[in-house]
Amino acid sequence: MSEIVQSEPFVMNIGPQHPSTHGVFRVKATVDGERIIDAEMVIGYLHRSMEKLAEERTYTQNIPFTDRTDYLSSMSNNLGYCLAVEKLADIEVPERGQAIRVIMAELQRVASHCMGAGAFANDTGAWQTPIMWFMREREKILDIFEMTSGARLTCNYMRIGGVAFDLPESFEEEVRAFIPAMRQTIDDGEGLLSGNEIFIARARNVAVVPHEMAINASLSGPMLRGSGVAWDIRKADPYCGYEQYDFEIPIGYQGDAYDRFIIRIEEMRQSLKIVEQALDGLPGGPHSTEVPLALRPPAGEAYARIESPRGELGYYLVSDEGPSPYRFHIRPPSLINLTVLREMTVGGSIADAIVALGSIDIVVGEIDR
Amino acid sequence: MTLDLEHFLTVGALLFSLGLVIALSKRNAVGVLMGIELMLNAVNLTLIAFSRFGASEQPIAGHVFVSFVITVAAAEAAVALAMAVSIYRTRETVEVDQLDLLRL
Amino acid sequence: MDGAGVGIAFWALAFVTLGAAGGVMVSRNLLHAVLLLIVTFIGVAGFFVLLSAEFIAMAQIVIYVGAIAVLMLFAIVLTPRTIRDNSETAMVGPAILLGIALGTVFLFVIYDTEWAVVASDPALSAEDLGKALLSTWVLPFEIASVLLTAALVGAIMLVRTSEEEAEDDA
Amino acid sequence: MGPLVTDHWYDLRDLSNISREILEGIDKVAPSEVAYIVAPVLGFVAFFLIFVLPSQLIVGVYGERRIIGRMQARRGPNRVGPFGLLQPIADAIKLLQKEALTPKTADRAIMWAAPIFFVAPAVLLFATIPFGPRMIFADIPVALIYFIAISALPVLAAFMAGWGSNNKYSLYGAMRVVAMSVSYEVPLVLSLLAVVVFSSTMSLQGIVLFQADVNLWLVFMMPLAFLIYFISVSAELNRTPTDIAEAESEIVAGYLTEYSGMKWGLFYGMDIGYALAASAFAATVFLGGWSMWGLEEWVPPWMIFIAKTHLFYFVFIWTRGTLPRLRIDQLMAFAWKFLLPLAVFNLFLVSLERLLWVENDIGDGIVFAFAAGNLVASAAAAYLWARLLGYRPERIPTKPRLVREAGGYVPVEGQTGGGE
Repeated sequence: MSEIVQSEPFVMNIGPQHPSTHGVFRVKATVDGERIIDAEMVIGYLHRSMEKLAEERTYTQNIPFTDRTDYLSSMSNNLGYCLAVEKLADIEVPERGQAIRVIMAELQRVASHCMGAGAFANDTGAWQTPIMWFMREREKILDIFEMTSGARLTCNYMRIGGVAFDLPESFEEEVRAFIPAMRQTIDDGEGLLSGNEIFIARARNVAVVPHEMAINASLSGPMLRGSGVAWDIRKADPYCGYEQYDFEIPIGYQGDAYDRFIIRIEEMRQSLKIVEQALDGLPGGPHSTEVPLALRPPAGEAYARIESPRGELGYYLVSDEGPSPYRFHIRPPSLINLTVLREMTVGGSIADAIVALGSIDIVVGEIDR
Repeated sequence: MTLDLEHFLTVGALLFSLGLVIALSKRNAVGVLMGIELMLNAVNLTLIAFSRFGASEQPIAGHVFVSFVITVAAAEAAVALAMAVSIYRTRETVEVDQLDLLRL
Repeated sequence: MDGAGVGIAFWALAFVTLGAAGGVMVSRNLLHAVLLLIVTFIGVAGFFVLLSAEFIAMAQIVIYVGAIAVLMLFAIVLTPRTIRDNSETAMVGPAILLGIALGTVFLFVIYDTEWAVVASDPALSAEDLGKALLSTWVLPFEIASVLLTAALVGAIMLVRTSEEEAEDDA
Repeated sequence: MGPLVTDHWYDLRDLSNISREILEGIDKVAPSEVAYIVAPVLGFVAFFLIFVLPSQLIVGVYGERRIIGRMQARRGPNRVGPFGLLQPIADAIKLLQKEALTPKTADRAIMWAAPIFFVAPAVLLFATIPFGPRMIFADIPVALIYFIAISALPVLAAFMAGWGSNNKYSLYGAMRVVAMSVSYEVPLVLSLLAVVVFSSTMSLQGIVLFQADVNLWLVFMMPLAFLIYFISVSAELNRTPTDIAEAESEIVAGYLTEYSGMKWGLFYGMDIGYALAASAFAATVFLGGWSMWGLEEWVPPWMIFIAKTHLFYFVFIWTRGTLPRLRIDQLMAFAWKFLLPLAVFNLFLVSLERLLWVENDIGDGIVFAFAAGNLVASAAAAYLWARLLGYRPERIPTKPRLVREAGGYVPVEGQTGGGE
């Protein structure tokens, strides 16, 4: 009897130009009806070869590059790069500088998670409402960034050895006014979505990443914590004085899209707690140490890592005593988290693939660098 | 102009013969089924025409019979199309004149 | 059944229905044929309204246009592109001859016999149909429901693939 | 309730007076055929002025965008005209001058015919809906089935649009729209059957009169039927939470992907037309149509009716603004495993009560007792059936676990179980 013919699968492009791929990113999905048989990711549309360009510029001139890799959390990127250079050149950062850096990194995490959680709600179909609420609060954070660093998105605020300028006078009062409003919006967003049966039906048991796969694929950030692995660089390898602050790490149950969503929501609350503690104990003194413009660190290499909103963001620098780094490499958490997309989506439907992609919360700038 | 039985019966007759031609001449199984549906529709039309114009003590009989014809037509269409799909699955064709082998 | 409006309506419906039915025969693309078939069903429903059988007209649209036509669309979509054309078999010549012969026989019978016609409209409503179905014709009514269930189960069994069966057994 | 409505032409409570005066005037002047033609035109103009203009344009296009804007902490359209009221006209003009593309490989005939086939039934739907005691286009005895029959046509038009565009995303949209509408028609018909059984008439005017003289709206009599009707109609119309046919995030714009210019405008406008028709139908069947426990003597009945339609339409806007979207297989399972049994249960309950009421002819007061009983029975049935289907909301943790120290995998104590 001839082999039974199924409806023949065809290749469908969830292409670079698609409303919910969070940027210029393409998945070539071989599809049989609604089921996805095979998914092949195509990246590189946003490749600007930053790591090569960085080799011709001095250490200070490279700071604006880091703003543009993960354009949703530029403060965290700056922090990572500056830590790596300080480790390489063995520079001490004053107390006040470290505290300001912590405040900025945590505010940036809240802004990035606003975008991540909102976009995820969009992918499940809660059209525009949650993302609009989160965007309204994110605007306030961006205003605060503009007040301190001069730019909303690509702040370029941190310098090697500290921060570029001291905090403006009205900074503390602005942040203290912002925090209760943000907490109210987080509660609203959570109330609208977390308890919603349709949201649970769409996100629970979807794109499950068991903890062994999470660890083997070296995932990090909400992806890793979603599978129940309690790993956060701020606790495991504290930098910038994170050990002084009292905060908890949220971890999930099954590693599905729903866990990652509630983790991001909870992380926003924890970050606000850290910002409050940092503001209370803000030390006096200089905000940064003097560093020569044409810094020539001793030969050698250094790797510094921070907990960016997407996971473990690492900077690897090799110096040959020249004014510019011999090798400048970034460990992009989005790209590494993306490697499990294939295991998550194959077998599921297209709608689940979109939700899975949304739950990873990728930034294509960081993937393609 | 007053409409009477002959008008509706002519339309029914034409529809029936057209349905028959379609059922006999189409190559695709779905085409044959369309012809059969047309014939059934023509029959319904004549039944309702008789129920409206014909002299009988129970004119409602036409309506009842038409509702049964509709039910049977729906059931028959479902089974016929299910057969067409399953034949396509095993023989990769629904061409009526190629399906002449009794064993699969 | 007099008045100018009804006459115009009859001829318009006749033209639309028979034109669409001819289209089903002639059209090259099978999907166009199904859509023209839908127009024919709507035309026939119009005739039922002309014959003041509203309930049957509405039932015709709900079942024929709403269900059977959709079933055919699904059948066409599930049997992919290779057999999408609406071509005829070799038997098209004799089929047309047989159709013409049968048509002339019908027309002769229609115009030759003296129909026992009653001019008054028996004005049958859905209520009468309901009463009739549940009083004198209750047995065929029940058997029809059994038939529908059997057809439903039969159709599903025919189309289930091996993995769906495996899924259920597991 | 002797009607207070007088027959003078200036009595706006019943607009049929004016049309009768005009038609009689024409009859005196012109031959009878002219009045025969003028009557539908007059009806259409009146329908346009009192319903299409305020409901379709103002509430449908403009109101929806402003209300959803308010829900999303932003202001809706307020630039064009006073308070942005001319926004619908601005949209229409913009769409008119946009080019309506047809892809080269598309099936031109089907793609051209789809919008026409989509628009025609939207206007037909209003033929049997009563706006007032004498204000109805066609009071046919099978009005309810007429509504169900006509609401089956746009499904085919959507399939034609999806199939004609010859692009993968619209093929998905077409298949989804057909599969979902077919499976949501069954609970819809069953819930409306319960209405017919109780009011023992299929003509919409009859149902409204029944609700008027029993002084009880059918929504209180059978809340389950109302709920099932709402969910099934929002599925038929592809509105959130069941808008998977044009799921923006998954299949770009579903069957409308290849449409642009006024062709797309027709689909968009008629989506609102169908939503309004469904809300008008719900207002007639469940919310007592133009009757308002005697208020219709003073306030023009068609105003009461339009207010109820807007009330029901607001619920559509509300769900569109807040709820996420279900997946196609969850929707199918929900229709067949949850809505259908509840619709059958409701039908059984209502016909039992109707039998009880008609057999030993208790007074009309019994209806209120039935309503109370139905409310409790419906809630209980829905909850128990949901639990039977494995719906354990308390099992799903909505808060993550909090840990102080970074370490390895923290196993979950006890089996937490998944959602539905």
